Amino acid sequence: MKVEGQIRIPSGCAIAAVISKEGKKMSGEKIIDSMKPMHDRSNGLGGGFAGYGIYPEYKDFYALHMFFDQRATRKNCEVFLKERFEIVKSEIIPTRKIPSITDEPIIWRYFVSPLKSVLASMQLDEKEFVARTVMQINTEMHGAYVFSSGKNMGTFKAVGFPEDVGVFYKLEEYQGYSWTAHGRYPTNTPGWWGGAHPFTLLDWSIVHNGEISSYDANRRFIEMFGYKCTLQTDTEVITYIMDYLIRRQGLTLGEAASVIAAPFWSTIEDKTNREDKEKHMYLRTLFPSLLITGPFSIVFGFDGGLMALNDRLKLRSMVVGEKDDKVFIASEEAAIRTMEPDAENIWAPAGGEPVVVRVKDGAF
Amino acid sequence: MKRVYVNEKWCLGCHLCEYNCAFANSGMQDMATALKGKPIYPRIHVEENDTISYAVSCRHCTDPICVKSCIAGALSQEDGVIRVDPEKCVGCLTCVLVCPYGALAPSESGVMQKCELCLQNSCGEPACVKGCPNRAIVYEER
Amino acid sequence: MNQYVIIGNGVAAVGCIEGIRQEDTEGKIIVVSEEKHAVYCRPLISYYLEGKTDLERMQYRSEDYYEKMHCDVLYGKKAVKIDDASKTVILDDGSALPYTAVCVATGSVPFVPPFSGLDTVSKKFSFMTLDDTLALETAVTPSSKVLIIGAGLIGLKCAEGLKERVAEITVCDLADRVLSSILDYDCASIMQKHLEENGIKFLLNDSVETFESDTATMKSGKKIDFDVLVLAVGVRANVSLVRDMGGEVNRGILVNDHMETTVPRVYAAGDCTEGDDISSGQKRVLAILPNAYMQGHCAGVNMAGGSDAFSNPIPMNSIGFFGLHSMTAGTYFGKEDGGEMYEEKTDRKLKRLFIRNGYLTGFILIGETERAGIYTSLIRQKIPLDSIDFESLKKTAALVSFSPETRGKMLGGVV
Amino acid sequence: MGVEFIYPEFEVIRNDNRCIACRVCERQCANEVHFFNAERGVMMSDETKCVNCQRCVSLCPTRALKIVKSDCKLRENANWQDDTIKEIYKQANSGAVLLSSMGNPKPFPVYWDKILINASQVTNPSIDPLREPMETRVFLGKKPDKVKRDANGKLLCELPPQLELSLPVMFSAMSYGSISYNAHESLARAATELGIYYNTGEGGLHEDFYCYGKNTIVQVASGRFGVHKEYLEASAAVEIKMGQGAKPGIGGHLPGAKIVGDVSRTRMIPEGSDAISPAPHHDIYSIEDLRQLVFSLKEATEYKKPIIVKVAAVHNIAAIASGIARSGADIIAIDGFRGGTGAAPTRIRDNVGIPIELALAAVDQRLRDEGIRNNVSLVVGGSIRSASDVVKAIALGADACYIATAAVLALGCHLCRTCQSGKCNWGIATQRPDLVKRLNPDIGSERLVNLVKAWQHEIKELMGGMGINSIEALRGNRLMLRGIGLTEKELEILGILHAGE
Repeated sequence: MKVEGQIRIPSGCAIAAVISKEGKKMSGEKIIDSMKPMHDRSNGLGGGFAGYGIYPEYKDFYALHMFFDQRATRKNCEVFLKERFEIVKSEIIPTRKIPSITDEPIIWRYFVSPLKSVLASMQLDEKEFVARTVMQINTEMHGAYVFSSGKNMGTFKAVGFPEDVGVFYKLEEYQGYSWTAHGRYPTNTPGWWGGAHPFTLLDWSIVHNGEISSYDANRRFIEMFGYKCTLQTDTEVITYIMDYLIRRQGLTLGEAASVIAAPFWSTIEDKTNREDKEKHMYLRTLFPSLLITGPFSIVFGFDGGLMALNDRLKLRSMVVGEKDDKVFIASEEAAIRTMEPDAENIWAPAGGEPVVVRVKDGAF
Repeated sequence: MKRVYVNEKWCLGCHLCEYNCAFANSGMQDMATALKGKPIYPRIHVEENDTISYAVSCRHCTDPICVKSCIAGALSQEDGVIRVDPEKCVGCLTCVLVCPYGALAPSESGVMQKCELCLQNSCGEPACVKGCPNRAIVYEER
Repeated sequence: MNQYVIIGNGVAAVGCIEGIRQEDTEGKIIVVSEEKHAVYCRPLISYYLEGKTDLERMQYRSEDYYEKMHCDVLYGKKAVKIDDASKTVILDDGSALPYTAVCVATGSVPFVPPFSGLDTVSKKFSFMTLDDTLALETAVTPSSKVLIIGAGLIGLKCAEGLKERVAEITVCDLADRVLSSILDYDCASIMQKHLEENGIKFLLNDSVETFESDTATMKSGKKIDFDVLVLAVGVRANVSLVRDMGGEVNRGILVNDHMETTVPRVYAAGDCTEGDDISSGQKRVLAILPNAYMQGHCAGVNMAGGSDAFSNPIPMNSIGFFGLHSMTAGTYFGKEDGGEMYEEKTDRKLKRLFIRNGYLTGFILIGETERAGIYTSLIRQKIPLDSIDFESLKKTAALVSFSPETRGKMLGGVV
Repeated sequence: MGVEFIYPEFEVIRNDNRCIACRVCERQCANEVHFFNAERGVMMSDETKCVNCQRCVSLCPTRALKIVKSDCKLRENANWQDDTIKEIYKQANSGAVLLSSMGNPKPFPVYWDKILINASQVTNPSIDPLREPMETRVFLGKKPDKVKRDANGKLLCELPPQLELSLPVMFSAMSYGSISYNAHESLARAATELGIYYNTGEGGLHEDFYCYGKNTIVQVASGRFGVHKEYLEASAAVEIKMGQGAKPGIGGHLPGAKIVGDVSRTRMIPEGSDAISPAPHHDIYSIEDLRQLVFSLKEATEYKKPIIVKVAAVHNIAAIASGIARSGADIIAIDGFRGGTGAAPTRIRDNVGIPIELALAAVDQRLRDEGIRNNVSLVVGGSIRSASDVVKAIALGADACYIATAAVLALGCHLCRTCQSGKCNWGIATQRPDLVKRLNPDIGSERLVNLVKAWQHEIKELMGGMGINSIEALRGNRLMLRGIGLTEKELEILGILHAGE
């Protein structure tokens, strides 16, 4: 049976996220709990989390979370990594044996810094170099898979229900200022650890619910720029698109949202602010192939914040709530209530309207 | 009032209007039965020379000289439409003598007939207009 | 309130009523009708005899016509005088009708020459009115021999009307040809031949010397036995009312293009008038139905305070006998008058177009009359022949000979 | 007669019970097939002249006529088929190159018909175009690699010239001369009403049609007929015609008989002279020469108009397109081997070039592989027959489609394929005034608008089914396609999976 990367698999999902605008640290416990009332939105074939601000002691190093199929693969990979990076720490990611999570691969993490000499010889900036290296490992190194590669953040994912995955990874032991979570309902796969979400590249992480109809148009476009969509998942392609628009093209989050969930032409034409109108016309004309159609709700995690976004027709549920300095996002209100029974201002953002939450400057 | 107008730029001289007219006013269901093997007496006629062609039918003048001239009181105008009462007409052709458009001609029986815009027959809209393959004849307000 | 008096109840009177009502829906209209019939189509009397129409269908207007037009009709009354001073019309019963404006539409009366012995003829008729016709109808039998004096329009239509009802018809005329008022000799010959083929006998260039009961002795010496005599020698415009009040009268009551006589507030219309003939540029009595209606209408509009001019009258006639139609219009200027003629002639068909000074002034068409109105309009509208393709038009009457612009106006707009 | 005789291809079947001898067929047949036998009072026909254009069939008021293929056949032979043999007879008679019109009629595979479109079920919703917005607008033109900002960080919203289309369909090049004035007027008016473009072809732009310039693509072809500054300035875009799908590798020849009046003036050549478009542009013998012409035209139009380079789909089309994409051209138009023509040598029409589906798939993939897909927009033509062909083309990677045969069909063409005779009974491929007037542009433009609007509805329906509400998201979205009955190689070139995968 084919797994992610060999075939495109549609899936339904649950997503949830929380962030402290004050940068206050939270353990992973609450985000695990949030997934419990949405149990039926997953089918046990994938769950995962991303936490930001969890590695303060290694915040200047790229945290590579990796799956290996066997020891030998890890050995080979380490050789490869050492040619490119200074590895400041290499360790197994702590997990807890539980009956509901089985068949785990070797799960490892490295805190690394690119070798300056290599960067100079390749004429690449640091991020581009890391991104390319991750892409290279994931496409060329059989049995090795980088599933997290940002700084001071990390993703944790597995085949299983998300609440079990959280327990498996002992997330209660991590402290982060923001967390995202994902429970997966793939339609035809036995489940593969690498195929679980969130999907990440560098600091970007995405949890996503939906099945985008523009997938291959987006994929074939973005692959022109060095990205390789090895998993054939929406989450992966959306991550690359966000990376391309924000890191490579220098768009703001709002501008990037206007590309992937562009307003209808009629809406653009009706805009009275000339500058705004011109901007939207421009972005839509310039990046037609990055428009994402079909249902999606995503939470896009980045260094210092989260962005929630629905497709422009709002074909997937997504609600936002607040309490004090915290903002909660989830597929269902029940998930928010689990994290914060007294959440206020619960609302459903309109299609195509990004909700950006940033941690205030200098909070961490 | 809606009238039949012709645009000679688009007239092909195919004469279909004449046949459609004759058929529409035949009261028959089938054109072949109505028109096969006999001369036709349409209320519209195509005039043509080497370079142009166009169809002529009653203009439904606002000040119709034919109505004024009819010695039998058979022609009348109601809501702008000029009609002939075949019961009253004696076929004297005075209307032919006065119509500047040559739009009137006798029927097979000698009684006059003319375009009445297909308002009274089963066609319901001018058959010449409906059947014109090139929209050279139109039925509209001008 | 205005009161309009119309003397006469023919087609001119109807035109007058409709002209008045176009301008004035309130004013009172009184029609003085000598005949005891509602307006009927007088030219249809021959068709009545022929059986092509009947009394009901001969009605010119609907039964409730006068009612709808708010007209009072005084049947069987005759106007004997128009009193200009009191602005009244005096009737034969002595009553007086005050008028704001009056229209004289008295038509014409038959002209009967003083034939010797005419009083010995027992069955003699004019052929002008419905009453004449009804009387004639009862007088003829299938064995009747009819003598018609006059081979003009009236005489010949009468002959055609009687043909199937009687045994024999003879038409005599002083003129050398039939329809001498509208046809030249060649054209008349074609018609005559056709009439003869249909059983009408002619005695032309001849007239009655004397009548002795049922026998007419001709100037040529011929004797003709008959039992019914129809007198259709000619008509005279009925002008007396206007003449008597001092209005100017020639062969008809003189009118201008507003149908005004020379007496203020007295208008005239129809066969009793003498007006312009724009084809000849002269004044003429144009005793034809279309003119009667249009003159009446014009008079009516002007009587009621409107302004209308009937500016392009011409003589014209469409007449057919036994299926052969002739159409004539305008004036036939001969070479001597600077005219020229275009002619097409076959055995049964004839076309003569008369042209002078670059205009069509008249035509005669026999047998082929399709779209003749196009020629008529050339005369009436005085269209210069150099503005059209007359070379093709003279062969075939069709709008194709007009310029595209003219044609565009004619066929592409409201006319 | 004798050895030269070839039995007529068609038979005119006249139902005598229905024929009323109105003679409409006679009046409408420029080939003089029908005539009236006054003695017998019946219509007759000379079938040797019939080209099966169906004009008489369409206008017969009593449906008394039909045209059928003659069943007078040579002895069956799978190798020496009837047409093949008759072509030999014709050439033995004439000694000439055989000429044909319209597109390749041979039974080559039509890949559009071996590709199936996806629809949403359960895992994501289909979209009802009657309820939700469904966007078909596209912009053709070069898209810059990098977003630029001013010193304050504000986006600089400047783009190279773009063509905006209300839907990804345009009327492709047909010259004034090859088609009639009224056909051109119909196309121009329809394009304007639809918010798309029509293309002058290589015959110049009639002065009456400058008013439609905003929706006009003007062509610069190897003959350079009718090209001058005002012509270029009047347009929305300029197309350099390097080749045509129906006759790759050869030029064009409009006989002097058709170079009359306005046609001669518009082409800027003397009346009666043959208009011969050379096979190559004699100033373009290589790709670097093309770049010069592209930039000459950009200079002439002050860089305000996109430059299109149109090529025929030939064997190494992907490499050719790659070269063009780097030549400065904004748009590449590729014309497949089934594209139509007013006249082409039969052998060339039927044997040269490759199908547009394969060419498109190869070019789109190659440009992506080289990372230069954004340099150009891709427009494809050469027998786009329906809304589903459009959807498939877009999903394979085209930005827009060119249609011409479908457009002339809408104008009344019955594909009799004898345009070269100049006696088009439908008033399309002719310059005879009496025939030209048969196409009333009021009707013609209305029918074109109807056709394209109908396609637009269908495109929206198909998109809605796929859960796509904007055509941008369909472009290059090959996952929405599956092949049926195709070989591994064909699937590989098309870049699609087989149905069931």
